[in-house]
This record gives sequence, structure tokens and C-alpha cells, in this order.
Amino acid sequence: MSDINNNTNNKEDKFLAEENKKRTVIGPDGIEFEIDPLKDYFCDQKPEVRDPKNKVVEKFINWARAESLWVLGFGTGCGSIEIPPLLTPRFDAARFGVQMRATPRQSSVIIISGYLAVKTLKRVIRSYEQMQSPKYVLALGSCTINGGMYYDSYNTINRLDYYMPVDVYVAGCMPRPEALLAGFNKLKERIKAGRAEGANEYAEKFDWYKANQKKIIKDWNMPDYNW
Amino acid sequence: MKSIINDIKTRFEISDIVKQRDNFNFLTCKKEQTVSLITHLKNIEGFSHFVLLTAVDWIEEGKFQLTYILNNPDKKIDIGIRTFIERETATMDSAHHLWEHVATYQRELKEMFGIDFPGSPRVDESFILEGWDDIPPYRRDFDTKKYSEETFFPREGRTTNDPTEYMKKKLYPDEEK
Amino acid sequence: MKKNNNNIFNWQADRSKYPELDKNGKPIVDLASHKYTKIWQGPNHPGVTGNMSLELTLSGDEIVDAKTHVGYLHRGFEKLMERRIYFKGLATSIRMCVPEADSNEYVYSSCVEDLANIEVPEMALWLRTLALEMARLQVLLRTVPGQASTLSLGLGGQWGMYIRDLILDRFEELTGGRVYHMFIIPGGVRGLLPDGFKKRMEENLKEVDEFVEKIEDLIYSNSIFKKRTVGVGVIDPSWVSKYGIVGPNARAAGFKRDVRKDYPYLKYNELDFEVFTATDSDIYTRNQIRKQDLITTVDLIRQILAKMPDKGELRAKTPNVLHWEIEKGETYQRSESSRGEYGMYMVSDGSKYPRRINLRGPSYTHAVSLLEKMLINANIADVHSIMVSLQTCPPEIER
Amino acid sequence: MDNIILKLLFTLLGLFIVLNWGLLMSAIMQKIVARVAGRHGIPFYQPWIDLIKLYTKRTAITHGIMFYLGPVFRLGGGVGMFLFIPLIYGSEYFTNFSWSGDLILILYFQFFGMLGMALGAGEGGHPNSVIGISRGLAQFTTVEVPMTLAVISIAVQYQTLSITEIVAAQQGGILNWTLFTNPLATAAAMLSLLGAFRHAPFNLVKAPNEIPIGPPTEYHSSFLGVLRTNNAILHVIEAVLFMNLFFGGATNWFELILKSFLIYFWSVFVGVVFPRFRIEQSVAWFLKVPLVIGILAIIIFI
Repeated sequence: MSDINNNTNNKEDKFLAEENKKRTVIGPDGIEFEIDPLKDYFCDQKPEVRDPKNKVVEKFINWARAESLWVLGFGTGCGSIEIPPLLTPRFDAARFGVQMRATPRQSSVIIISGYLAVKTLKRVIRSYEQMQSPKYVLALGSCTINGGMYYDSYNTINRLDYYMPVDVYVAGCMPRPEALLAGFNKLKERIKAGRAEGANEYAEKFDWYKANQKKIIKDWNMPDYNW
Repeated sequence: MKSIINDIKTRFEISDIVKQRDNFNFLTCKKEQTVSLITHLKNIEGFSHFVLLTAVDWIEEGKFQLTYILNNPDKKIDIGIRTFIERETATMDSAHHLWEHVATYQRELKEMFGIDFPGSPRVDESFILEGWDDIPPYRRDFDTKKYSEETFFPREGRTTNDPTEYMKKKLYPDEEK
Repeated sequence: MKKNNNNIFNWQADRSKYPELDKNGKPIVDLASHKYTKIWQGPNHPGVTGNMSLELTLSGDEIVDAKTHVGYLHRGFEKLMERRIYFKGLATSIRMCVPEADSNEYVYSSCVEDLANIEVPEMALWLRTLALEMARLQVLLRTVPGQASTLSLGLGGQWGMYIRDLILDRFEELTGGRVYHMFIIPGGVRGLLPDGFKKRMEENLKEVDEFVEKIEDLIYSNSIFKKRTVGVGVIDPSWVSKYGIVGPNARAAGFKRDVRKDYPYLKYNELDFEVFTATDSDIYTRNQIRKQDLITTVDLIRQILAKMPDKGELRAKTPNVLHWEIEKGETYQRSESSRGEYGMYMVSDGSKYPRRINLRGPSYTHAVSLLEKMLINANIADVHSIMVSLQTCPPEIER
Repeated sequence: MDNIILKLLFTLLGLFIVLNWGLLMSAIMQKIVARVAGRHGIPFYQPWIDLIKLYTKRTAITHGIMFYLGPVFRLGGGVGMFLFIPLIYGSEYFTNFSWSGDLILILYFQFFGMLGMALGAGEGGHPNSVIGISRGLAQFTTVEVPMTLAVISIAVQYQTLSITEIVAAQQGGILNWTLFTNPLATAAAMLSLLGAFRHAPFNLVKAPNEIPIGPPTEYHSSFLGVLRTNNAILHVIEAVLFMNLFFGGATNWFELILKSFLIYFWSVFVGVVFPRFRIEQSVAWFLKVPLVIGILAIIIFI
């Protein structure tokens, strides 16, 4: 992987791997065309700020959003061990409208369950960007607040709020399912009060967030697909 | 156990035999002979279970220690084989042909210590890290705290105390050591 | 693969020509030909155990090439431990493998004790055995019915999870923690049994007994469960040494491997239990072996609670833990976790900090080289069942 | 003229009732499954909140024109089925637009939504949706075979292709139901119903652990809202179809609600204690027992 950062002169290109640079290819029918993988494979559209239009209607909608939290089933760290108890008879988060979804497109909440390795952070950001706004981030465990136990690790981030806007932190190592439920309640309060505008914040400060992300994620390659 | 050690003593150049437990010995072998010693132990002495392969960085002596731990599940004995390689030219013969999972260990060592195992399958592919451009992180001269502070925006207000120093200062201010 | 083209209902396509193999027996996969699909499962995929990903190349529903990718949970433990004094390292080291933290505690403590030549008192040994068996019980209550949950029969999993919570309550009573306990410390354990613990534990164990009977009806006599698991995900017995397979996965292939019996540690040589083996080595058999383990564990906890002394010394005398320097040496200690042999290799160099710590988790081989081999020619629908039947746990692979 | 507008209005009212009943029914079923597992489960009003939330998401992205049309086709299939099915026997207004050949039309509409979904999911481009939809089409084809045989059997039995007439023939006591007059056809159809409702063991289209979550992987926001709306309608409508064909129809709304609930409950009841089939096992299963029963049902009436 050492060849990634050869081109250090051009600041833009510093993190670009060979396969992500613009190039011309010859198609199977002999026609030459240029592809820009970053444009073709990645979403190059900046997120836009979407403000609520009608205050009264928005209040009702926010209530609906708060009571229907669809959580992306992405266990990023050790905290995910407490997610199954959360959904099973003892704690049963479904009572409060918390349901798990398998795909980021349909989810509205992403739980960052504990420490984030750099490799996971890249996937988390991609998942987060695939979610449709309004979207909320629930950060679990001390590791997302200040690095926690892994404050001196070379591979885990220290502060999550530098990479994505966080709505609610649930402190502890590891937080109990009750703490998680309390976190969900706090999130509901925030949504109902109209303060959970993380998606807009992300859109507003998009360049800052992206710069922070690019600082640590040095390999922006995404997996190769043939579809 | 003793007979096995005595037997391989006659065939290979081994030294520093340490009896850790009744059924567990450590010994040091020369770099060139290590793979053939492992092959011998596997095929002749029945050490069919490969437990682990790992490296220790003795930076003061400029050497890497590679430790292979083998296990004989029938006789229930273990043997740990140490071998020392130069830190500068960190290469070692690959043993991936003996067990399939040795290749994984070697892949990890290549990534985390920078020890090369020529011929080992997928050894150059990244295993754990992604886009790593510093020196291999498990080497002793890599300072993880410094790297973390420079890279990951540490939250202000967090202080870390060395418990020894802290307790000394707090509880025993007069004590010398 | 069995070919039974006479019976139309068991008809299977002749896939022997696809994919074409090169000289080394590796499939030649040309993605541009559109004959193959490459899909990634994970890290954000409910069918992958934990945070890892699989790169699968499919020909139809069949997998022709599989690669596992790990590193999503890498925290650099082995580096961080070099910066922690021996006593502080305990808190860090137990987080290496999340579902069964007590095995971490035990191997770490026993490595330190072995290097520092500390004799652990009798009472502490009993309590350690109890903690390890309780940890195994709570993991097995998750994974035994969890096998059916992979096939969308989530009922057993839900019931099992409830009883697991009861066991975690006992853990809280004993240690104060739900997931991470830090009960086993270098030199001994942290506390005695609370009052009435034995009685409450016995009540919970009775629930486990009932639960085992229930899943016997629900899962093991379920014809569709058998159809999906019998003969699927077979581990050839010759792979056991080749791929370093340990624990229940090796026992299901006919190898009597159990660290508790082979290298008795703690009080296991005073306890009466049997190691069960089977020969079919498919998903169903592995799950049966785990269920048998569950029954054994319940029995062992009862034995431990009966044989255990009421009082005794809890900790051996250790030097001041803040100045604890351990003389130069190296050791390897193993224990039997619910997944198999779980070992730690520790090197000390005479200073306050360990020189090097290396953890050998069973998933290191199960989830990388073995899984890559097993997934070839498997159906995409069986990937999750196979992974769960191997009980892979990513955090112990990359640490 | 007045009559047709009035009829249209009543049809819309019927659609509204069916939609809400479908949402409530799905919530009750989820609650029942949760209770078996020892949980409380979702509140009964959860599906409505989910729908409101989905329709009011701020952003939605599209993958192309067919991605838009997929849910529309699906909804078209559901509403189309609704339009031609008589809900309440004997009611002037809640018979919708039932006509003499509606049975055939409904069988066609059952497939229509599936095809629309296939187009949309294909455009979405996610491999999981493509695998899911190919599984879904394969399974649905085999589900249709015993279903069609059963329908042919009762068409031969009652000498008609009109659902209203079939219901009329079953009036006058419980023993006149097709359930008792033609038990084989009922058995074949009820087995194929399991596949049509796609609960376990036939839930391999969405199979969350294998191909999360199949065809609707890329669908979100209001697209998913449309799909969920359609699901609610479709579940009731399919249950009503079976009720009309085999269980004597309904003469009032209470009867409809009770019978459709029990018919839907049958698939949930089976689903809660069975794991999932693989696609080839599922196809083979439908081509074995239900198919043979269906053929027998026809032979008896010829």
C-alpha cells in the first residue's frame, strides 16, 4: 500500500490510489472513453441543507420521526454485544419504536457502538452518507467521546464528532442496555424539540468534515464491483 | 519430552533450552535450520498442531525473535522454538507449506513488523491495516501515543497519569523511590 | 457434491466445468465476462458475525472464490500492552475478545503468574473456575439457539437471550460487571460469592435445563432445520491439523480436543465431566456438540458450587502492583474458551511493562484460512450458518 | 352516472378500510410473534408512524426511471387486485368492480406487482436485490402452480370464473364452503398461500441474514412508503381472495376482518416455528405435495 502516497506534490492527488485517477479506457467495442472513478463510482454531489418548511407540520412530523427510529444494524465495536439483549425479552426496545434495519438506505439512526478503527470509519462514513436525511447518530461508549481505553492507539479515532455530527453520546464501557434505552429517549427528546439536525450540520460543514476524514483515511479505495 | 529434546539436539543446532513446565519447553534454533526443525517435529515427532507464530522486537540488540509454538495433541506436549533474525534485513523462510494457517500469521507479521516471508501466499496483501504509510506499527520504535496525538484530534481536558508517578506524588511525597 | 440426477427433486446442475480451474486448482474468474458476480458481505451485514467482511465471487448461487477481510476492529492491543504496567494491562487485555471476556482475564493473569512464579490460593482457583464456566454458559446460550436464528427461526434465540440475561445478572452480583468483569486478577480473584448466590444460581440453572428441553423440540427435531444443516458446511477430518482447528469444531470432526481435559488447569481435574465427540462434522453436528457442552457446563457449575469451600484466601501476595517488575522470561498459557483453545503468549524483559503479548484465538484460523476454504462451493444462502457454526469472533483475529 | 361515482367513492372507502386494517393486522401479527418470544413487541400504531415517517423523509435519491416505476407497478398490482375483488357479498357498493371473469384477472394481477418490483430492483443495481428478485420470481412461479390448479378445480366445481358467483354458491351454512365441498383444492391453495405471504419457511426473498433485505434493499423514503402501503393492501386482499374462494366470503365487515385475520394468521402461525428453506428446496417443496394435491383436486371434479 506504500504506492498510494507517492504523488505528494499535488495536494488533491495525495490520497488518490492509482485506480482512482482519471484514465482513458477502450471499451469492448473499440471506442475510447474517459472515466473518472471518483466521479463515476462515488457520489460526488455535496449534501444540501434541507430546512423544514412549515413549523407546525414539522412538529408533528418530528414526533413521527422520534417514535419510529430505524437503526442500522452495523456493529462497529464491542458495544454491539449489548444490541441483541436490547432487542430480546429483557429490554425489548421495539416497545419504543426502535427497530433494526439491514440497509443504510432505510435507516434513520446509526449506532456507533464503541471504538472506531480507521478501516471501519471509512465504511461508517459511507453508510452514513447513504442514509437519507434526517438522520441521527448515537455514539456508544467512552471510546467515541475521547478515545476511552484506546486513547493512545494508532488505529482508533479519539473523537467521533470530528468525522460526523453526533446527536447523543452514551458514556460508559460498556454502556448497559438500560443506558442505551435512556440514550434513545434522549434522542427522541431532541428530535421532538427539533434540535436533531445532524444531517444539515453535516451538509453545512461538509468540507470541514471531509478534510478531517481525509486526514486519517489515506486509502479511499472502495471495493471493486462488476455491477 | 526429554527424549525428543535429546533427539533433536543431535540433529539440529539448538541452544538455550528452557523448561517452562513439565510438558512445555522453549529452545532456540538457528535461522537456517528452523523450518527444517519444524518439518521434522511435525512429520516425525507428531507435533501436528501449529499453535502460533509471532515476533518479539529486541530493538536493543537489533534482532527480531520469531517464536513458533507447536503442540503434540496425542502426547499433550508443547514446544516453543525461538529463532533470531536481523532487524535490518528482516526476512525469514516461509513455512506456509506445512500448515495452511501459517500463511495468515506470516501475512500479519509482514504487515505489523515488516518481516518478509518470500513465497508465502498473499503475503504482500494488507491484512489488518488499510492505507498505512508509517513504519510497521508493532516495531518498538513506532510511538503509538505520539502518532495518535498527531492524527486523531485528542479531546482537550483528558489527562493521563502514570499511576506510579501519580501515587508517589500524591500519597508518598517524601519517599525516594 | 452428490449428483442424483435420477430424482427430479434432488436434481443438481452439473457445475463441474464452472469455474474453469488453472494449474494450481484456483478458479479462473473473469469478472468482465459477466458470468460471475462479486459481492461483498459485511462489515455492515446482519449475516456476518461481528465486524468483518467476506468477498465472495459467485457463479449463480454457488461461491467459487471467497476471501475474508478483517481489520475493522483492530485496536493495536499488542502495541498498547507494551505501554501498560502489568496490573493496568488487565483492564485493557480483557477487551480483546468481547463475548467471552473471562477467558482473556484468565490467560492474562495466568501468564503473569507463571512468569512471576505466584501460587494462586485454593479458593481463588475455585472462583476462577466458576467464572470461566459461567462465561461459557452465557456464550453458549447465545450461540446454540443462534444457529437456528441464522435460518430465521429466531424464537429459540430470543428465549436463550433472556436466560443469558439472567446469567449476566449473576455475574453482576459476583463481579459488578455485565460484560467485562475484571474478576480474575493477577494473583487471585476480586471477591467472594455473595450471600444466597448459590440458591439464585440454581434457580437459573433450572431454567437453563428447561430451555434445553424446549429447544430440543423446537430446533433439533425440526425437519427444515435438519434439511438446512445436515450435510452442509462439512469439515473434513484431515483439515483439523492442516487448518489448526480446535474446540467444538474439532470435536465434531471426531477429535477429542479439550484443553480442560488435556492440560487440566484450575480445578478441572477435580471435576467430573466428559468430552463428547461426533464424526459427521456438519453444521448440525457442531451445534449438537455445543448443546452437549451447554449441558456439561450446567453440570460443572453445579459441581463447582457443591465442592467449593465457603471461605478462603482470595489473593496471593504480590509485590506492589505499581512497581511490579517481572524478570525476563516467556510463556504460553491456554484455556478452553467456548470456541476452543484460547492462548496467550507473553514475553517479559525485566521491566515494569510486558515486552510482547500475543493472543491466539481460535477464530484466527477458523475465520480466515478455514472459512475461505469452506465457503468454496457453498451456497450463498448457507454462508451465515457456516460462519455461526464455526463461531467466528472477529475481535480476536485482529485484536 | 350517479351510480358509478357513488360506487367509485365506496370503492375508495373500501380501499381506505382495507389499508388501515392491513396496517393494524401487520402490527397485531408482529405483536403475536413478539409475545411468543416473550416480548411486548411494537405498539399497535407503529405501522402508521412508520408510514408517516417514510413519506416525510427530506431526501430521496433515485437510480433511474424504473426505480421510480417499480413501487408504482407494485402498488398498481395491489390496487388492481383490490378493484376487481368483491369484498362484502350481497353489498351493493363493496363488491367493487367484480365481473364475470375476475378470477383470471386477479391471478394475473398477483404476478404484475412482482414483475414491477423486478424492474425496479434491477434498476437499483444492488446485487442483493437482484438475487432476491430472482429468488422471488422462481418461488412465485411455483407458488402459482398449485394455486392455479386449485382455482381451476373450483372453477370446474362451480362452473364459473366469477368470484361473486363462487361466493354465492357457498352461502347457506358452513358446510357449503369450499373448505368442505372441495377440501383438496382448499388444501393445495392454503399451502400455496404460505408461499404467497412469504413468511418462514418461504421468506427467502427478503432473507435478512442472507441477502439483506432482498428486492427493496435500495428503496427508501417515500418509495419504501409506497411499497409498505401496497403490502398492507395486498395482505388483506390476498386473504380476502382466499376467504371468497374457500371460506364462504363475508357478508359484513366484521366477518371479513375476522376471516382475513385468521387466514393471515395461518401463515404467521406456521412461520414462527420454522426456519427458512433454500430456494431450490422451496421450489421442490411446492412442486411436490401442493402440486399433487392440486392435480387430485382437478381429477376428482372431472
